[in-house]
Amino acid sequence: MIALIPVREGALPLGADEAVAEAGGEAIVAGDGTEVAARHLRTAVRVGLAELGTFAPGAWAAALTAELAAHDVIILPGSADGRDLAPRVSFALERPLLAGATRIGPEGATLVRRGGLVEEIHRSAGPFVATLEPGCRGIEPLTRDAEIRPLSLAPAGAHDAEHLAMMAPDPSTIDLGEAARIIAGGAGLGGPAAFALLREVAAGLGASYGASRVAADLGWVPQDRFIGTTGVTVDPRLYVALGISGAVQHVTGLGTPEHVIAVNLDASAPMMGMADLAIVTDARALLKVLADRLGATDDG
Amino acid sequence: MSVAACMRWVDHRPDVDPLTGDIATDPRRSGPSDADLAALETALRLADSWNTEVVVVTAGPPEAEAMLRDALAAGAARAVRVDVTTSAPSEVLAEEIDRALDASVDTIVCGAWSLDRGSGAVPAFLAARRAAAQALGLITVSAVGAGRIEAIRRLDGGRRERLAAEVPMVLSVEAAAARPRRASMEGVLQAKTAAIEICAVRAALIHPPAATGPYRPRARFLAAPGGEQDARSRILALSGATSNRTPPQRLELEPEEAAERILAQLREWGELEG
Amino acid sequence: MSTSRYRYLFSPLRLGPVVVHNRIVFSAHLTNYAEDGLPTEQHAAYYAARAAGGAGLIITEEHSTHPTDWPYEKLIHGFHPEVIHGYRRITDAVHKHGTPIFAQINHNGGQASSMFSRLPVWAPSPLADPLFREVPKAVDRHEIAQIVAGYAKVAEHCRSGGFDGIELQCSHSSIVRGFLSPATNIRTDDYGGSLANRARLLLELVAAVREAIGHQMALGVRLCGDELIEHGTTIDEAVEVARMVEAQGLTDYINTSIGVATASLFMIEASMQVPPGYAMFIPAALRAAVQLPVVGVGRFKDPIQAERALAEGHADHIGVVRGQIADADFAAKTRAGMADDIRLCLSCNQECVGRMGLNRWLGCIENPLTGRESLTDPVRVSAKPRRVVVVGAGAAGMQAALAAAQRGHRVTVLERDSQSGGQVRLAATVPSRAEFGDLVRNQFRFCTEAGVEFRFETPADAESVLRLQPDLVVVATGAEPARPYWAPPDATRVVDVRDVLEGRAVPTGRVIVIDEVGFHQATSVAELLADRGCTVTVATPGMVVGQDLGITLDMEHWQVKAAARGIEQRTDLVPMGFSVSDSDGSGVLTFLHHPTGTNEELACDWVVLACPQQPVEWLYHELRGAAPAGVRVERAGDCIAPRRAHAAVIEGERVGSAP
Amino acid sequence: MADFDVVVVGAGPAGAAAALVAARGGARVALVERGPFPGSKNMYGGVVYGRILDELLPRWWEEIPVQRWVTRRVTMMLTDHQSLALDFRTTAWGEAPYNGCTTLRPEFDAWLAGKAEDAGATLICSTTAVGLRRDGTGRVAGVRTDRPGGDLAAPVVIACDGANSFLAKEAGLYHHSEPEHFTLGAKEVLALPRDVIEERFGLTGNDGADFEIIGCTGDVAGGGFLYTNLDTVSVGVVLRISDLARSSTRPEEFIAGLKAHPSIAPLVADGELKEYSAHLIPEGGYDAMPELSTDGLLVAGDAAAMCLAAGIWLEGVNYAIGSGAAAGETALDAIRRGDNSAETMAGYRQRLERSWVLQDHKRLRGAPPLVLSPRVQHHMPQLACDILEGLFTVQNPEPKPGMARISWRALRRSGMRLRDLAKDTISVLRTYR
Repeated sequence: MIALIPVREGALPLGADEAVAEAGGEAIVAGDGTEVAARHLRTAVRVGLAELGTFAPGAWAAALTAELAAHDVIILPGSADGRDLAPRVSFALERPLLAGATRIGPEGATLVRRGGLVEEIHRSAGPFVATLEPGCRGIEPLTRDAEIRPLSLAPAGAHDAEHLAMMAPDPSTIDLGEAARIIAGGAGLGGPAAFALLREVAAGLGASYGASRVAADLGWVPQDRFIGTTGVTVDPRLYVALGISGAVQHVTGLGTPEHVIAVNLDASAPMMGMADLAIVTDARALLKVLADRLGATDDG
Repeated sequence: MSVAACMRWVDHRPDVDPLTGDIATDPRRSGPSDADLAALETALRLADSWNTEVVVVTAGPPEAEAMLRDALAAGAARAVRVDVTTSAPSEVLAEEIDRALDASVDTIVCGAWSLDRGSGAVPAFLAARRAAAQALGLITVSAVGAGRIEAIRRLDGGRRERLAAEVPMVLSVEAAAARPRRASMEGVLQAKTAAIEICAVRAALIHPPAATGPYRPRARFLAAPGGEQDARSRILALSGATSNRTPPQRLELEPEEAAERILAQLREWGELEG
Repeated sequence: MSTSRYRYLFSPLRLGPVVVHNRIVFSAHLTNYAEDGLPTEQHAAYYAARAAGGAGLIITEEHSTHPTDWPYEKLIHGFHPEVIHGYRRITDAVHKHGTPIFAQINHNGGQASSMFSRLPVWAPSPLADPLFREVPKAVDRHEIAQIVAGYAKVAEHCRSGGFDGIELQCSHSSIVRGFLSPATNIRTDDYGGSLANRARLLLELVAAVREAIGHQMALGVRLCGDELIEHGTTIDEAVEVARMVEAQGLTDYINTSIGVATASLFMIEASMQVPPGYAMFIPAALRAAVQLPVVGVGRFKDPIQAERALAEGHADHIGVVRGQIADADFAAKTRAGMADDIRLCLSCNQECVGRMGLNRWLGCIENPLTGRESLTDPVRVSAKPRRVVVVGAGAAGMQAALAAAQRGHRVTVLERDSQSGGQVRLAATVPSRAEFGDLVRNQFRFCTEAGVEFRFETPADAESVLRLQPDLVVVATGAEPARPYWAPPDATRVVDVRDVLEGRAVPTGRVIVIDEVGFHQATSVAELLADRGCTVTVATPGMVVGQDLGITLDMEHWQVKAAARGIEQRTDLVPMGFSVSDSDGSGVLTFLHHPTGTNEELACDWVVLACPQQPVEWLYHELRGAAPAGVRVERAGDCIAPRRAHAAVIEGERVGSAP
Repeated sequence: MADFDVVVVGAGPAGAAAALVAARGGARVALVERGPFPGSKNMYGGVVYGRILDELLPRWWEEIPVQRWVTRRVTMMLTDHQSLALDFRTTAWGEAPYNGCTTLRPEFDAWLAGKAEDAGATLICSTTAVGLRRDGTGRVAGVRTDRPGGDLAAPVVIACDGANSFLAKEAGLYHHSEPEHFTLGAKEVLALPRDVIEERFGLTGNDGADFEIIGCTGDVAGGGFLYTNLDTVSVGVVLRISDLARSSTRPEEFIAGLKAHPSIAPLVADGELKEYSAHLIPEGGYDAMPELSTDGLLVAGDAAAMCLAAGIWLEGVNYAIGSGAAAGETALDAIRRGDNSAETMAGYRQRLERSWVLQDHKRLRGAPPLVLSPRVQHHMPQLACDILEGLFTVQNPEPKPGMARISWRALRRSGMRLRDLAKDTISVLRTYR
């Protein structure tokens, strides 16, 4: 078994380490910046580098065929690029594709279907290609560094799409569950107007914005912004809570932020107890000041 | 040169027995996904810009013809149904669809993924078969000249990629890529009697799974706190009793001071650029 | 389906022959409801209330399988055939709600004493248990056969009693654990040595019980994932045992647990000092190794936390015990999309775990109904709504207000402060005690929903109260610090813990905290001040600081944290006087060390007092004098006599439910 | 623009029947449906009394998509903790020509609309009629739809677009639309295994049960129902809108209360919720019906308040079909004569008056107000249950009290006066004479 990890500019795709772990530590890293990317893998034992340039699934599949043919099971992460590349590899090697797996072994794979309602266990008589759903298994990082060696591949051509540019993530549209910085507001902000400000401040901080249940229920923010028991669960690095009391239903949706700032008029709100920095002040007034400060920074 | 829209007939909310994983589908709840509707719309728009026509194709049961008639009503010129009545692997579906489409079709637009299998692999297999360029998971598509498009594609972690592709090509679009048009009354009335071409399946190779069941999440790896250390250390790791937490600071400040303090703190943590 | 936003929590799952309708398990725990070794009506009512509240599966407390096993007085003697009648009462009451119920059967082995049984305790090896400190008899083959026969017999009783399944407790207090654990099993025969030998008894018991119950009932095994003792079972061995159990093919599910009840109990029923879901690594590891459904436990107090664990595949079922003790409707409220209305457990351990060690029946600090299910009539709305005025929005006042409002009375609460919660809110400002604040937050929310009117920043006197024309006045004005005789009035740096928590005093430098109440007051403030950089000494006249922390399983955590923070603990010291030695107010505290009769002087910058308080009772007496005939004046909580929060809640409930 | 003889708006039972009759008569018919297919708005069924189809579709029972034939009809009165039921069973309803059946509306509606298509009607789905077209003289001359180029021209439009019909309103035919004349029907469909349903309701084979319930809707006037499908049961309530607006209880809470009632709970226990739906029912009866026709326009089915909600009867589909068929005939008449004037269209009402459709409604015109009156809603169930509880409670060693004493006590407790009771008896006799 071997994992095939498509990388861009040295950045690993979603689920890369899980795919490598599922393959038992064997991996080929393909793309540009492969060596940098390979060193970021935490589960690899042995890595082959295929410096193939910008993502081009047709050409890559052709170039990798000979190298991959030696491996019975090829595992790609179910990331955007992994999902695109897997069928091309499967076609080039004339092997079946077991897509959307949660468990992959030498004899076959368990696949999720119907948007995660059912699973199917597939056995494969011969070699196959599979994609592994990111987040399905977690990883146990290895302490030893991987053995890394470049692969010599004959370049191959194919009619592929042409990469024009990468666009940076936009925190305001990023899925809240993936956001590294979140600034969230609660009932203490008083109304929808404050949430408009909150969005501005979030943009200024390069953060995504969220809300407590009360704010979402009152319709101040869309439901997909509400963090907690019945809403989104998040796991940011930085969490700034403005006017959120911090009921357990909210806090359990929070993950384990490295840094927490809480602002509330109620010094005894549980959120204040959780915070590294707890400030007793009017969150609404504070938000206005922050919006001014951050706006001014932008102008300057 | 012409454009194909590839659609799939699926039950939007099948009854799944949570104990056995048995699925009961109902044609009345079935239809194309929003992404497939966006694919049809995208195909129609590309065909408009290139002054060509759209053939709509599905691999599905006879009930799926209702979906094809809707596509004809919306402006597709021809409709083809590959007579597939069971679930089939993506490579098989791609093979059948490829065979059902003329060589003159040089742009194929699919929905990003179907609701039932959901792997999104059919378009890439189609591209492989036709040695076409693939651009999958697109959130915007626009024609920028004859047989050329530019598009934005969604990657992981909120990143996006701008790319261009030329015929022959296979595109797949997310639901947001295009808002489907409303078919005209004339289109609806004509589509009621329009002919739908049927292709028999050739590939017999359909692998049923060895077993099916309700989805049961796989155990995600979770390290034992304290690992292999002695019992006391494991207890401390589990209870977090001695974790070196920065002592919390609690301050009562005016809003202006508070803002300053917060920004300074964020800078100190490296969470604020500039 | 459409009824629930929870994808996993409310999906059914099969445990052998039994379909469990959701993933919330009320798993086994002691209740002390048994009388004379038999189950009672209270058992039936207690479990039925949780079944009615939507629990997916109920597992009863343990039933002893052999006369040699009687470690505590109120244990159910499952080996007596008379238990069957009581079992029927329990299972009928629970089945009425369509909920399956399993019986846990057990022999506590060496983790027991001969005090009640007057028989030597049995264990694999003659090693004394650290809690009971009694050397057990190492069982021979004949006795092992008796144990196996005892399990089979009790399993049959359970089958006759209508249970849907059996769980073998092999985890934290059990002879099976004793055999499994290298720390307690030093045998050299077929039952000792290799893991296969140590697990022999377990597999024999599983076979015998399966034989006894047939295939219409479920059978589960509860395993300890980490005993948290030196040389004890750790996760790797637990995983191996789970594999053996699965390979044997007679078991339908695996339940989990952590710790040893007589050595590391504080990690089994962890208090709020320990993070929620702390033991999740155990079911996760077992589940990765076996196909059998696995139950996870360990401070699950919130449905999203449970849903998350299920989604991440860490468990198939979640044991929510204290969460359902505090709110029997935990599951139903969650399912109905009203998770915010759950009366969240505080993990304070005061009335549940805390009362077990005191040989009292299980209750709940927040829920006066818990433990009284068989005695309490459902709340009925009064035909004659009355006007109730409550003075004080602390735990007692709010409970009185809530009880009255639930019965249809019109209630107004007058509170001097700008917010509710009183001393509880204050106590919860210490980070590690934050969850305690849920007590008054829950009360406030339920009060508001029940239509109670709160008037904050409204000091009350007899005249202003009577102007509201109440039929009933509940005085719940709480307590205030009482300055001890030895503290000079002008010593500005001798302050009460409440001064610190309310921010009126900000001690720095060398601080001595005086602990005369023996609960969280002194220790939590000491911890807070140490975190703020003070050099802290806690001194007590008692033999140990925080004398009552043991019953809530907080003592061990306190000791560890105190050591880690360099907090010095001094005992047997009676404060005698304080003299200010500096203009800034710092000075010298004089103690009497009572075992030796010698005086000891400690210089310090601040003294923080956790000393007995005095009731604030003037309003009560004023009202008694001024109230016209027909107006009842009652009081509740600390204003009668300063005690702990449970007294406030119980008294509030009592006066509020009978206007 | 597309040209038709008749445009029928709404492919429910009324619309499908109208289209069927008109198409059979040779008219070019468009049947316009808002949903993606007929019956899409309610996935699960209702009770249909099929005899109305005898003329339209002889031997209908051989092909109607039936779930269960109703052979057990239970009328129940509930109080908090008591219930009193009249339980009628007959095997006759389980044989041709049958009486009522439970059916899944998407199947039933699609079946009936399919009959219309077979007869030549053009079914146009996912299309909403947004208004009436009028000719130069102001007469109705077709409909406008929400599709591009979506006008449909026709001399006759039949509005079968449901309660609170948009088209009838636009034409000015609604004179009453006070909330009292509407009730809200809310229903849950609960899945249960087929054998469990049969065991609990005492049914075999394709037999079914239909319960109508009063006294289960608290402070809101209305009633409840419970009937068996093949492997689901439908349980629900009908609630007067005006009361509902004042009540703090939501419709689904009434259903929850009904499901929890000790007499109902064992029947529905463990049912997995498949669907919750709610819709408006025009329940005003004869006196709340709109005008039924004007130039070029006919109104049928729920749009014409052709729903009989007279306590123990709760029927809509058969009246919808009856009125739809009559509208179809009237449309044919108009087309043959080449006259769509109000006078010709008024033939519709005459047809209805002659048929059982309006005769029933006229006869039972007093029923809705009576059924929804507080006395029938609350006092009667309480009174009846209390009398029976008094009669059947054994109080040994006390002697059995006399019937008169029990009744008198119960009456006093119910808060009714003897005079009210007498008055009610008379109005019941009058209403249901």
